[in-house]
Amino acid sequence: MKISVQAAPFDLGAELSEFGTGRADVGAVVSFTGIVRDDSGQMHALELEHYPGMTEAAITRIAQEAVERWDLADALVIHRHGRLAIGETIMMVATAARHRAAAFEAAEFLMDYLKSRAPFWKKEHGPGGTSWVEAKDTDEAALKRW
Amino acid sequence: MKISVQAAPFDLGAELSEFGTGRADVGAVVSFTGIVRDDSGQMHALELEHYPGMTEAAITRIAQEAVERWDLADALVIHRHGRLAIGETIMMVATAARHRAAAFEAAEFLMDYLKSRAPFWKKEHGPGGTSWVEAKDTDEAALKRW
Amino acid sequence: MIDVLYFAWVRERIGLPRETLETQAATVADLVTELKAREPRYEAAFADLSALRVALDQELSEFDAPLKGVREVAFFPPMTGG
Amino acid sequence: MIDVLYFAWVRERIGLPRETLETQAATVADLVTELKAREPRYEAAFADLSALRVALDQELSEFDAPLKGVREVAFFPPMTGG
Repeated sequence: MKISVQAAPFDLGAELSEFGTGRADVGAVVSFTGIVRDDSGQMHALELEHYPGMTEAAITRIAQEAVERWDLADALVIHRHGRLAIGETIMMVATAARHRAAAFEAAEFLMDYLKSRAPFWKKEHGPGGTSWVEAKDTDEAALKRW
Repeated sequence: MKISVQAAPFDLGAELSEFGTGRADVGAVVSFTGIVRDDSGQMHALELEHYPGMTEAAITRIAQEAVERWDLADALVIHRHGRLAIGETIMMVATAARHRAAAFEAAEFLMDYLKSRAPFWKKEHGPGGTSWVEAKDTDEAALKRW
Repeated sequence: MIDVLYFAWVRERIGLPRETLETQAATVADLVTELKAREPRYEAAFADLSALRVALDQELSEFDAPLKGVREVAFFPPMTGG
Repeated sequence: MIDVLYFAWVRERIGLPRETLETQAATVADLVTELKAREPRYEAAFADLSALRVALDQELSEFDAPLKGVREVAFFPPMTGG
Protein backbone atom coordinates (compact mmCIF):
# COMPACT_ATOMS: atom_id res chain seq x y z
CA MET A 1 0.00 0.00 0.00
CA LYS A 2 1.39 3.38 -0.98
CA ILE A 3 0.03 6.67 0.32
CA SER A 4 1.63 9.94 -0.72
CA VAL A 5 0.62 13.55 -0.09
CA GLN A 6 2.90 15.74 -2.15
CA ALA A 7 3.26 19.05 -3.97
CA ALA A 8 5.24 17.53 -6.84
CA PRO A 9 3.61 16.08 -9.97
CA PHE A 10 3.53 12.30 -10.32
CA ASP A 11 3.82 10.05 -13.34
CA LEU A 12 0.60 8.06 -13.72
CA GLY A 13 2.20 5.55 -16.09
CA ALA A 14 5.19 4.97 -13.85
CA GLU A 15 2.96 4.54 -10.79
CA LEU A 16 0.79 1.98 -12.57
CA SER A 17 3.53 0.08 -14.40
CA GLU A 18 4.42 -2.11 -11.40
CA PHE A 19 1.15 -1.79 -9.50
CA GLY A 20 -0.55 -5.12 -8.78
CA THR A 21 2.06 -7.10 -10.74
CA GLY A 22 4.05 -10.17 -9.70
CA ARG A 23 1.09 -11.94 -8.07
CA ALA A 24 -0.95 -14.78 -9.59
CA ASP A 25 -4.10 -13.74 -7.69
CA VAL A 26 -4.58 -10.28 -9.23
CA GLY A 27 -6.96 -10.23 -12.19
CA ALA A 28 -8.15 -6.62 -12.10
CA VAL A 29 -6.54 -3.20 -11.64
CA VAL A 30 -8.62 -0.03 -11.61
CA SER A 31 -7.20 3.48 -11.55
CA PHE A 32 -8.82 6.86 -11.15
CA THR A 33 -7.10 10.13 -11.97
CA GLY A 34 -8.49 13.53 -11.01
CA ILE A 35 -7.55 16.43 -13.30
CA VAL A 36 -7.92 20.20 -12.86
CA ARG A 37 -10.98 21.16 -14.91
CA ASP A 38 -12.07 24.63 -15.96
CA ASP A 39 -15.84 24.84 -16.26
CA SER A 40 -16.00 28.63 -16.50
CA GLY A 41 -13.29 29.00 -19.14
CA GLN A 42 -11.81 31.75 -16.97
CA MET A 43 -9.91 29.92 -14.25
CA HIS A 44 -6.18 30.61 -13.95
CA ALA A 45 -5.23 27.92 -11.45
CA LEU A 46 -6.44 25.71 -8.64
CA GLU A 47 -4.89 25.84 -5.20
CA LEU A 48 -5.13 22.97 -2.75
CA GLU A 49 -4.68 23.57 0.96
CA HIS A 50 -4.36 20.60 3.28
CA TYR A 51 -3.85 19.69 6.94
CA PRO A 52 -0.35 18.19 7.19
CA GLY A 53 -0.27 15.18 9.46
CA MET A 54 -4.00 14.60 9.48
CA THR A 55 -4.09 14.19 5.69
CA GLU A 56 -1.76 11.19 5.60
CA ALA A 57 -3.45 9.60 8.61
CA ALA A 58 -6.95 10.04 7.18
CA ILE A 59 -6.00 8.66 3.77
CA THR A 60 -4.13 5.71 5.28
CA ARG A 61 -7.17 4.81 7.38
CA ILE A 62 -9.50 5.05 4.39
CA ALA A 63 -7.18 2.93 2.24
CA GLN A 64 -6.77 0.27 4.92
CA GLU A 65 -10.53 0.05 5.24
CA ALA A 66 -10.82 -0.48 1.48
CA VAL A 67 -8.12 -3.16 1.47
CA GLU A 68 -9.90 -5.13 4.21
CA ARG A 69 -13.42 -4.69 2.93
CA TRP A 70 -12.68 -5.73 -0.67
CA ASP A 71 -9.74 -8.04 0.06
CA LEU A 72 -7.48 -5.97 -2.17
CA ALA A 73 -4.04 -7.22 -3.14
CA ASP A 74 -2.87 -3.59 -3.15
CA ALA A 75 -4.05 0.02 -2.98
CA LEU A 76 -2.41 3.29 -3.96
CA VAL A 77 -3.36 6.91 -3.23
CA ILE A 78 -1.40 9.97 -4.33
CA HIS A 79 -2.87 13.41 -3.61
CA ARG A 80 -1.17 16.68 -4.45
CA HIS A 81 -1.42 20.04 -2.70
CA GLY A 82 -0.33 23.55 -3.65
CA ARG A 83 -0.99 25.46 -6.87
CA LEU A 84 -2.00 23.48 -9.97
CA ALA A 85 -2.62 24.59 -13.56
CA ILE A 86 -5.62 23.51 -15.64
CA GLY A 87 -5.09 20.02 -17.02
CA GLU A 88 -2.67 19.05 -14.26
CA THR A 89 -3.25 15.85 -12.36
CA ILE A 90 -4.56 16.47 -8.82
CA MET A 91 -4.61 12.94 -7.48
CA MET A 92 -4.91 9.27 -8.30
CA VAL A 93 -6.09 6.09 -6.67
CA ALA A 94 -5.48 2.52 -7.83
CA THR A 95 -6.82 -0.80 -6.60
CA ALA A 96 -5.74 -4.37 -7.38
CA ALA A 97 -8.11 -7.28 -6.75
CA ARG A 98 -8.99 -10.77 -7.89
CA HIS A 99 -12.17 -9.71 -9.70
CA ARG A 100 -13.24 -6.54 -11.47
CA ALA A 101 -16.27 -5.78 -9.28
CA ALA A 102 -14.11 -5.49 -6.14
CA ALA A 103 -11.49 -3.35 -7.88
CA PHE A 104 -14.14 -0.95 -9.23
CA GLU A 105 -16.09 -0.72 -5.97
CA ALA A 106 -13.01 -0.15 -3.83
CA ALA A 107 -11.77 2.62 -6.17
CA GLU A 108 -15.16 4.36 -6.06
CA PHE A 109 -15.30 4.01 -2.28
CA LEU A 110 -11.82 5.57 -1.98
CA MET A 111 -12.83 8.46 -4.22
CA ASP A 112 -16.07 9.13 -2.37
CA TYR A 113 -14.21 9.23 0.93
CA LEU A 114 -11.31 11.32 -0.33
CA LYS A 115 -13.79 13.89 -1.69
CA SER A 116 -15.47 14.46 1.66
CA ARG A 117 -13.29 13.06 4.45
CA ALA A 118 -9.68 13.83 3.57
CA PRO A 119 -8.69 17.33 4.75
CA PHE A 120 -8.15 19.15 1.47
CA TRP A 121 -9.70 22.43 0.40
CA LYS A 122 -9.77 23.73 -3.15
CA LYS A 123 -9.53 27.40 -4.07
CA GLU A 124 -10.04 28.69 -7.60
CA HIS A 125 -7.93 31.53 -8.95
CA GLY A 126 -9.76 33.50 -11.64
CA PRO A 127 -9.81 36.95 -13.25
CA GLY A 128 -11.94 38.34 -10.41
CA GLY A 129 -9.78 36.98 -7.62
CA THR A 130 -10.03 33.77 -5.66
CA SER A 131 -12.91 31.71 -4.29
CA TRP A 132 -13.11 28.57 -2.20
CA VAL A 133 -14.82 25.62 -3.87
CA GLU A 134 -17.93 24.68 -1.94
CA ALA A 135 -18.59 21.10 -0.92
CA LYS A 136 -21.32 19.47 -2.99
CA ASP A 137 -24.35 17.78 -1.49
CA THR A 138 -23.89 15.05 -4.08
CA ASP A 139 -20.43 14.26 -2.69
CA GLU A 140 -21.82 13.90 0.82
CA ALA A 141 -24.70 11.81 -0.53
CA ALA A 142 -22.25 9.54 -2.39
CA LEU A 143 -20.87 8.36 0.97
CA LYS A 144 -24.24 6.95 1.95
CA ARG A 145 -23.98 3.98 -0.38
CA TRP A 146 -21.01 2.48 1.48
CA MET B 1 -11.37 7.04 -29.50
CA LYS B 2 -8.83 4.26 -29.87
CA ILE B 3 -9.78 0.61 -30.38
CA SER B 4 -7.11 -2.02 -30.84
CA VAL B 5 -7.27 -5.81 -31.06
CA GLN B 6 -3.75 -7.10 -31.05
CA ALA B 7 -1.48 -10.02 -30.14
CA ALA B 8 1.35 -7.76 -28.94
CA PRO B 9 1.65 -6.54 -25.34
CA PHE B 10 0.80 -2.90 -24.65
CA ASP B 11 2.29 -0.38 -22.26
CA LEU B 12 -0.42 0.71 -19.81
CA GLY B 13 1.58 3.74 -18.69
CA ALA B 14 2.28 4.90 -22.23
CA GLU B 15 -1.37 4.43 -23.23
CA LEU B 16 -2.59 6.49 -20.27
CA SER B 17 0.06 9.20 -20.33
CA GLU B 18 -1.67 11.28 -23.01
CA PHE B 19 -5.20 9.92 -22.56
CA GLY B 20 -7.77 12.61 -21.75
CA THR B 21 -5.16 15.37 -21.64
CA GLY B 22 -5.13 18.72 -23.39
CA ARG B 23 -8.80 19.51 -22.70
CA ALA B 24 -10.14 21.82 -20.00
CA ASP B 25 -13.38 19.82 -19.66
CA VAL B 26 -11.88 16.53 -18.47
CA GLY B 27 -11.83 16.10 -14.70
CA ALA B 28 -11.82 12.32 -14.38
CA VAL B 29 -10.00 9.44 -16.04
CA VAL B 30 -10.74 5.83 -15.09
CA SER B 31 -8.78 2.83 -16.34
CA PHE B 32 -9.34 -0.88 -15.97
CA THR B 33 -6.68 -3.49 -16.69
CA GLY B 34 -7.40 -7.20 -16.91
CA ILE B 35 -4.55 -9.52 -15.95
CA VAL B 36 -4.10 -13.29 -16.43
CA ARG B 37 -4.87 -14.85 -13.03
CA ASP B 38 -4.10 -18.37 -11.87
CA ASP B 39 -6.69 -19.52 -9.35
CA SER B 40 -5.65 -23.20 -9.42
CA GLY B 41 -1.93 -22.59 -9.04
CA GLN B 42 -1.43 -25.02 -11.92
CA MET B 43 -2.16 -23.01 -15.02
CA HIS B 44 0.59 -22.74 -17.61
CA ALA B 45 -0.92 -20.13 -19.90
CA LEU B 46 -4.12 -18.58 -21.18
CA GLU B 47 -5.02 -18.60 -24.86
CA LEU B 48 -7.46 -16.12 -26.37
CA GLU B 49 -9.23 -16.92 -29.62
CA HIS B 50 -11.19 -14.19 -31.35
CA TYR B 51 -13.28 -13.49 -34.44
CA PRO B 52 -11.21 -11.15 -36.64
CA GLY B 53 -13.34 -8.45 -38.19
CA MET B 54 -16.29 -8.90 -35.88
CA THR B 55 -14.15 -8.18 -32.80
CA GLU B 56 -13.15 -4.68 -33.87
CA ALA B 57 -16.68 -3.88 -35.07
CA ALA B 58 -18.30 -5.10 -31.83
CA ILE B 59 -15.87 -3.20 -29.60
CA THR B 60 -16.17 -0.02 -31.66
CA ARG B 61 -19.96 -0.17 -31.37
CA ILE B 62 -19.82 -0.73 -27.61
CA ALA B 63 -17.33 2.11 -27.13
CA GLN B 64 -19.38 4.52 -29.25
CA GLU B 65 -22.43 3.69 -27.17
CA ALA B 66 -20.49 4.47 -23.98
CA VAL B 67 -19.17 7.77 -25.38
CA GLU B 68 -22.68 8.93 -26.27
CA ARG B 69 -24.43 7.70 -23.15
CA TRP B 70 -21.94 9.21 -20.66
CA ASP B 71 -20.82 12.15 -22.83
CA LEU B 72 -17.22 10.96 -22.66
CA ALA B 73 -14.39 13.16 -23.89
CA ASP B 74 -12.55 9.99 -24.92
CA ALA B 75 -12.58 6.20 -24.66
CA LEU B 76 -9.89 3.59 -25.20
CA VAL B 77 -10.09 -0.20 -25.53
CA ILE B 78 -7.15 -2.52 -26.15
CA HIS B 79 -7.77 -6.28 -26.15
CA ARG B 80 -5.13 -8.89 -26.82
CA HIS B 81 -5.49 -12.34 -28.38
CA GLY B 82 -3.16 -15.33 -28.61
CA ARG B 83 -1.19 -17.05 -25.87
CA LEU B 84 -0.58 -15.12 -22.62
CA ALA B 85 1.45 -16.03 -19.53
CA ILE B 86 0.19 -15.60 -15.95
CA GLY B 87 0.51 -11.99 -14.85
CA GLU B 88 0.38 -10.67 -18.41
CA THR B 89 -2.06 -7.91 -19.27
CA ILE B 90 -5.04 -9.19 -21.29
CA MET B 91 -6.81 -5.93 -22.00
CA MET B 92 -7.53 -2.43 -20.83
CA VAL B 93 -10.24 0.19 -21.08
CA ALA B 94 -10.02 3.85 -20.22
CA THR B 95 -12.66 6.58 -20.06
CA ALA B 96 -12.32 10.37 -19.76
CA ALA B 97 -15.24 12.46 -18.54
CA ARG B 98 -16.11 15.70 -16.81
CA HIS B 99 -17.10 13.99 -13.52
CA ARG B 100 -15.99 10.83 -11.77
CA ALA B 101 -19.39 9.10 -11.72
CA ALA B 102 -19.62 9.10 -15.52
CA ALA B 103 -16.03 7.91 -15.96
CA PHE B 104 -16.54 5.03 -13.50
CA GLU B 105 -19.93 3.98 -14.88
CA ALA B 106 -18.78 4.06 -18.50
CA ALA B 107 -15.70 1.94 -17.69
CA GLU B 108 -17.83 -0.64 -15.86
CA PHE B 109 -20.33 -0.69 -18.72
CA LEU B 110 -17.52 -1.28 -21.23
CA MET B 111 -16.12 -4.12 -19.12
CA ASP B 112 -19.50 -5.80 -18.66
CA TYR B 113 -20.12 -5.69 -22.41
CA LEU B 114 -16.63 -6.82 -23.39
CA LYS B 115 -16.96 -9.81 -21.05
CA SER B 116 -20.13 -11.11 -22.72
CA ARG B 117 -20.57 -9.44 -26.09
CA ALA B 118 -17.13 -9.13 -27.69
CA PRO B 119 -16.19 -12.34 -29.57
CA PHE B 120 -13.30 -13.63 -27.47
CA TRP B 121 -12.94 -17.11 -26.00
CA LYS B 122 -10.47 -18.06 -23.29
CA LYS B 123 -8.77 -21.45 -23.05
CA GLU B 124 -6.65 -22.47 -20.09
CA HIS B 125 -3.50 -24.52 -20.56
CA GLY B 126 -2.72 -26.66 -17.52
CA PRO B 127 -0.86 -29.83 -16.54
CA GLY B 128 -3.82 -31.99 -17.61
CA GLY B 129 -4.28 -30.37 -20.99
CA THR B 130 -6.50 -27.53 -22.10
CA SER B 131 -10.02 -26.46 -21.24
CA TRP B 132 -12.30 -23.69 -22.46
CA VAL B 133 -13.32 -21.16 -19.82
CA GLU B 134 -17.07 -21.25 -19.36
CA ALA B 135 -19.14 -18.08 -19.40
CA LYS B 136 -20.33 -17.08 -15.95
CA ASP B 137 -23.95 -16.38 -15.13
CA THR B 138 -22.75 -13.40 -13.10
CA ASP B 139 -21.22 -11.85 -16.23
CA GLU B 140 -24.48 -12.18 -18.11
CA ALA B 141 -26.37 -10.83 -15.09
CA ALA B 142 -24.00 -7.84 -14.91
CA LEU B 143 -25.35 -6.65 -18.28
CA LYS B 144 -28.83 -6.26 -16.87
CA ARG B 145 -27.98 -3.13 -14.91
CA TRP B 146 -27.28 -1.07 -18.03
CA MET C 1 -23.19 -19.88 -51.19
CA ILE C 2 -22.62 -19.01 -47.57
CA ASP C 3 -19.50 -18.92 -45.42
CA VAL C 4 -19.88 -20.76 -42.13
CA LEU C 5 -17.36 -20.07 -39.36
CA TYR C 6 -16.76 -21.99 -36.14
CA PHE C 7 -14.94 -20.75 -33.01
CA ALA C 8 -13.60 -22.18 -29.74
CA TRP C 9 -14.91 -25.68 -28.91
CA VAL C 10 -17.38 -25.59 -31.81
CA ARG C 11 -14.40 -25.28 -34.13
CA GLU C 12 -12.59 -28.08 -32.29
CA ARG C 13 -15.57 -30.48 -32.36
CA ILE C 14 -16.30 -29.91 -36.01
CA GLY C 15 -12.59 -29.98 -36.83
CA LEU C 16 -12.37 -26.97 -39.09
CA PRO C 17 -12.51 -23.18 -38.69
CA ARG C 18 -14.65 -22.36 -41.72
CA GLU C 19 -16.28 -23.80 -44.80
CA THR C 20 -18.34 -22.58 -47.70
CA LEU C 21 -21.71 -24.25 -48.22
CA GLU C 22 -24.53 -24.40 -50.72
CA THR C 23 -27.77 -24.27 -48.72
CA GLN C 24 -31.48 -23.66 -49.17
CA ALA C 25 -32.01 -23.15 -45.43
CA ALA C 26 -34.44 -20.32 -44.70
CA THR C 27 -33.30 -19.70 -41.12
CA VAL C 28 -30.29 -20.33 -38.91
CA ALA C 29 -32.20 -23.19 -37.26
CA ASP C 30 -32.79 -24.77 -40.66
CA LEU C 31 -29.08 -24.53 -41.43
CA VAL C 32 -28.28 -26.19 -38.10
CA THR C 33 -30.65 -29.04 -38.95
CA GLU C 34 -28.89 -29.52 -42.30
CA LEU C 35 -25.46 -29.49 -40.65
CA LYS C 36 -26.45 -31.97 -37.91
CA ALA C 37 -27.63 -34.40 -40.61
CA ARG C 38 -24.23 -34.37 -42.32
CA GLU C 39 -21.96 -36.11 -39.79
CA PRO C 40 -21.77 -37.10 -36.11
CA ARG C 41 -19.21 -34.35 -35.36
CA TYR C 42 -21.77 -31.71 -36.44
CA GLU C 43 -24.45 -33.55 -34.47
CA ALA C 44 -22.15 -33.34 -31.40
CA ALA C 45 -21.28 -29.67 -31.90
CA PHE C 46 -24.91 -28.60 -32.26
CA ALA C 47 -26.42 -30.97 -29.66
CA ASP C 48 -27.35 -28.17 -27.25
CA LEU C 49 -28.28 -24.91 -28.96
CA SER C 50 -28.69 -23.15 -25.61
CA ALA C 51 -24.89 -23.46 -25.23
CA LEU C 52 -24.33 -21.75 -28.58
CA ARG C 53 -24.44 -18.26 -30.00
CA VAL C 54 -24.73 -17.20 -33.63
CA ALA C 55 -23.60 -14.15 -35.56
CA LEU C 56 -24.88 -13.18 -39.00
CA ASP C 57 -22.49 -11.05 -41.03
CA GLN C 58 -20.58 -10.38 -37.82
CA GLU C 59 -23.58 -9.22 -35.76
CA LEU C 60 -24.98 -11.28 -32.88
CA SER C 61 -28.31 -12.77 -33.92
CA GLU C 62 -30.87 -15.48 -33.04
CA PHE C 63 -31.42 -19.03 -34.25
CA ASP C 64 -34.80 -18.16 -35.74
CA ALA C 65 -33.34 -15.33 -37.84
CA PRO C 66 -33.73 -15.60 -41.66
CA LEU C 67 -30.63 -16.33 -43.73
CA LYS C 68 -31.74 -14.43 -46.82
CA GLY C 69 -28.96 -12.09 -47.98
CA VAL C 70 -26.53 -13.30 -45.32
CA ARG C 71 -23.00 -14.05 -46.54
CA GLU C 72 -21.33 -15.14 -43.28
CA VAL C 73 -22.71 -17.22 -40.42
CA ALA C 74 -20.61 -17.89 -37.30
CA PHE C 75 -21.30 -20.39 -34.52
CA PHE C 76 -19.55 -20.22 -31.14
CA PRO C 77 -20.05 -20.67 -27.38
CA PRO C 78 -20.90 -17.71 -25.12
CA MET C 79 -18.06 -15.18 -25.17
CA THR C 80 -15.52 -15.02 -22.36
CA GLY C 81 -13.43 -11.95 -23.11
CA GLY C 82 -12.36 -9.07 -20.94
CA MET D 1 -2.73 24.79 26.75
CA ILE D 2 -4.28 23.76 23.47
CA ASP D 3 -3.25 24.28 19.83
CA VAL D 4 -6.04 25.64 17.65
CA LEU D 5 -5.66 25.38 13.86
CA TYR D 6 -7.67 27.07 11.13
CA PHE D 7 -7.91 26.06 7.48
CA ALA D 8 -9.27 27.48 4.21
CA TRP D 9 -11.69 30.41 4.66
CA VAL D 10 -11.76 29.94 8.43
CA ARG D 11 -8.02 30.68 8.43
CA GLU D 12 -8.54 33.65 6.12
CA ARG D 13 -11.35 35.16 8.20
CA ILE D 14 -9.51 34.80 11.49
CA GLY D 15 -6.29 35.92 9.87
CA LEU D 16 -3.92 33.30 11.23
CA PRO D 17 -3.28 29.60 10.65
CA ARG D 18 -2.80 28.53 14.28
CA GLU D 19 -2.53 29.78 17.84
CA THR D 20 -1.97 28.31 21.26
CA LEU D 21 -4.62 29.08 23.87
CA GLU D 22 -5.25 28.72 27.58
CA THR D 23 -8.84 27.55 27.96
CA GLN D 24 -11.18 26.02 30.54
CA ALA D 25 -13.71 25.02 27.86
CA ALA D 26 -15.22 21.59 28.50
CA THR D 27 -16.39 20.97 24.95
CA VAL D 28 -15.64 22.16 21.42
CA ALA D 29 -18.85 24.22 21.54
CA ASP D 30 -17.64 25.93 24.73
CA LEU D 31 -14.33 26.75 23.04
CA VAL D 32 -16.21 28.23 20.07
CA THR D 33 -18.23 30.44 22.47
CA GLU D 34 -14.98 31.67 24.06
CA LEU D 35 -13.44 32.41 20.67
CA LYS D 36 -16.50 34.26 19.36
CA ALA D 37 -16.40 36.55 22.41
CA ARG D 38 -12.82 37.59 21.65
CA GLU D 39 -13.11 39.63 18.45
CA PRO D 40 -15.47 40.27 15.52
CA ARG D 41 -13.27 38.22 13.14
CA TYR D 42 -13.84 35.11 15.30
CA GLU D 43 -17.52 35.97 15.54
CA ALA D 44 -17.60 36.10 11.72
CA ALA D 45 -15.68 32.86 11.26
CA PHE D 46 -17.89 30.89 13.65
CA ALA D 47 -21.22 32.53 12.73
CA ASP D 48 -22.65 29.36 11.14
CA LEU D 49 -21.43 26.15 12.76
CA SER D 50 -23.31 24.02 10.24
CA ALA D 51 -20.80 25.30 7.65
CA LEU D 52 -17.86 24.13 9.77
CA ARG D 53 -16.17 20.88 10.67
CA VAL D 54 -13.90 20.14 13.60
CA ALA D 55 -11.05 17.67 14.14
CA LEU D 56 -9.66 16.75 17.57
CA ASP D 57 -6.07 15.54 17.51
CA GLN D 58 -6.42 15.07 13.74
CA GLU D 59 -9.61 12.98 13.85
CA LEU D 60 -12.96 14.30 12.62
CA SER D 61 -15.20 14.97 15.61
CA GLU D 62 -18.36 16.80 16.73
CA PHE D 63 -19.01 20.18 18.33
CA ASP D 64 -20.38 18.58 21.49
CA ALA D 65 -17.25 16.45 22.00
CA PRO D 66 -15.29 16.97 25.27
CA LEU D 67 -11.90 18.68 25.07
CA LYS D 68 -10.33 16.87 28.03
CA GLY D 69 -6.93 15.48 27.01
CA VAL D 70 -7.08 17.02 23.55
CA ARG D 71 -3.91 18.81 22.41
CA GLU D 72 -4.92 19.97 18.93
CA VAL D 73 -8.26 21.34 17.70
CA ALA D 74 -8.77 22.23 14.04
CA PHE D 75 -11.65 24.17 12.48
CA PHE D 76 -12.35 24.15 8.76
CA PRO D 77 -15.12 24.10 6.14
CA PRO D 78 -16.35 20.80 4.62
CA MET D 79 -13.52 19.16 2.70
CA THR D 80 -13.31 19.40 -1.09
CA GLY D 81 -10.47 17.07 -2.04
CA GLY D 82 -10.22 14.34 -4.64
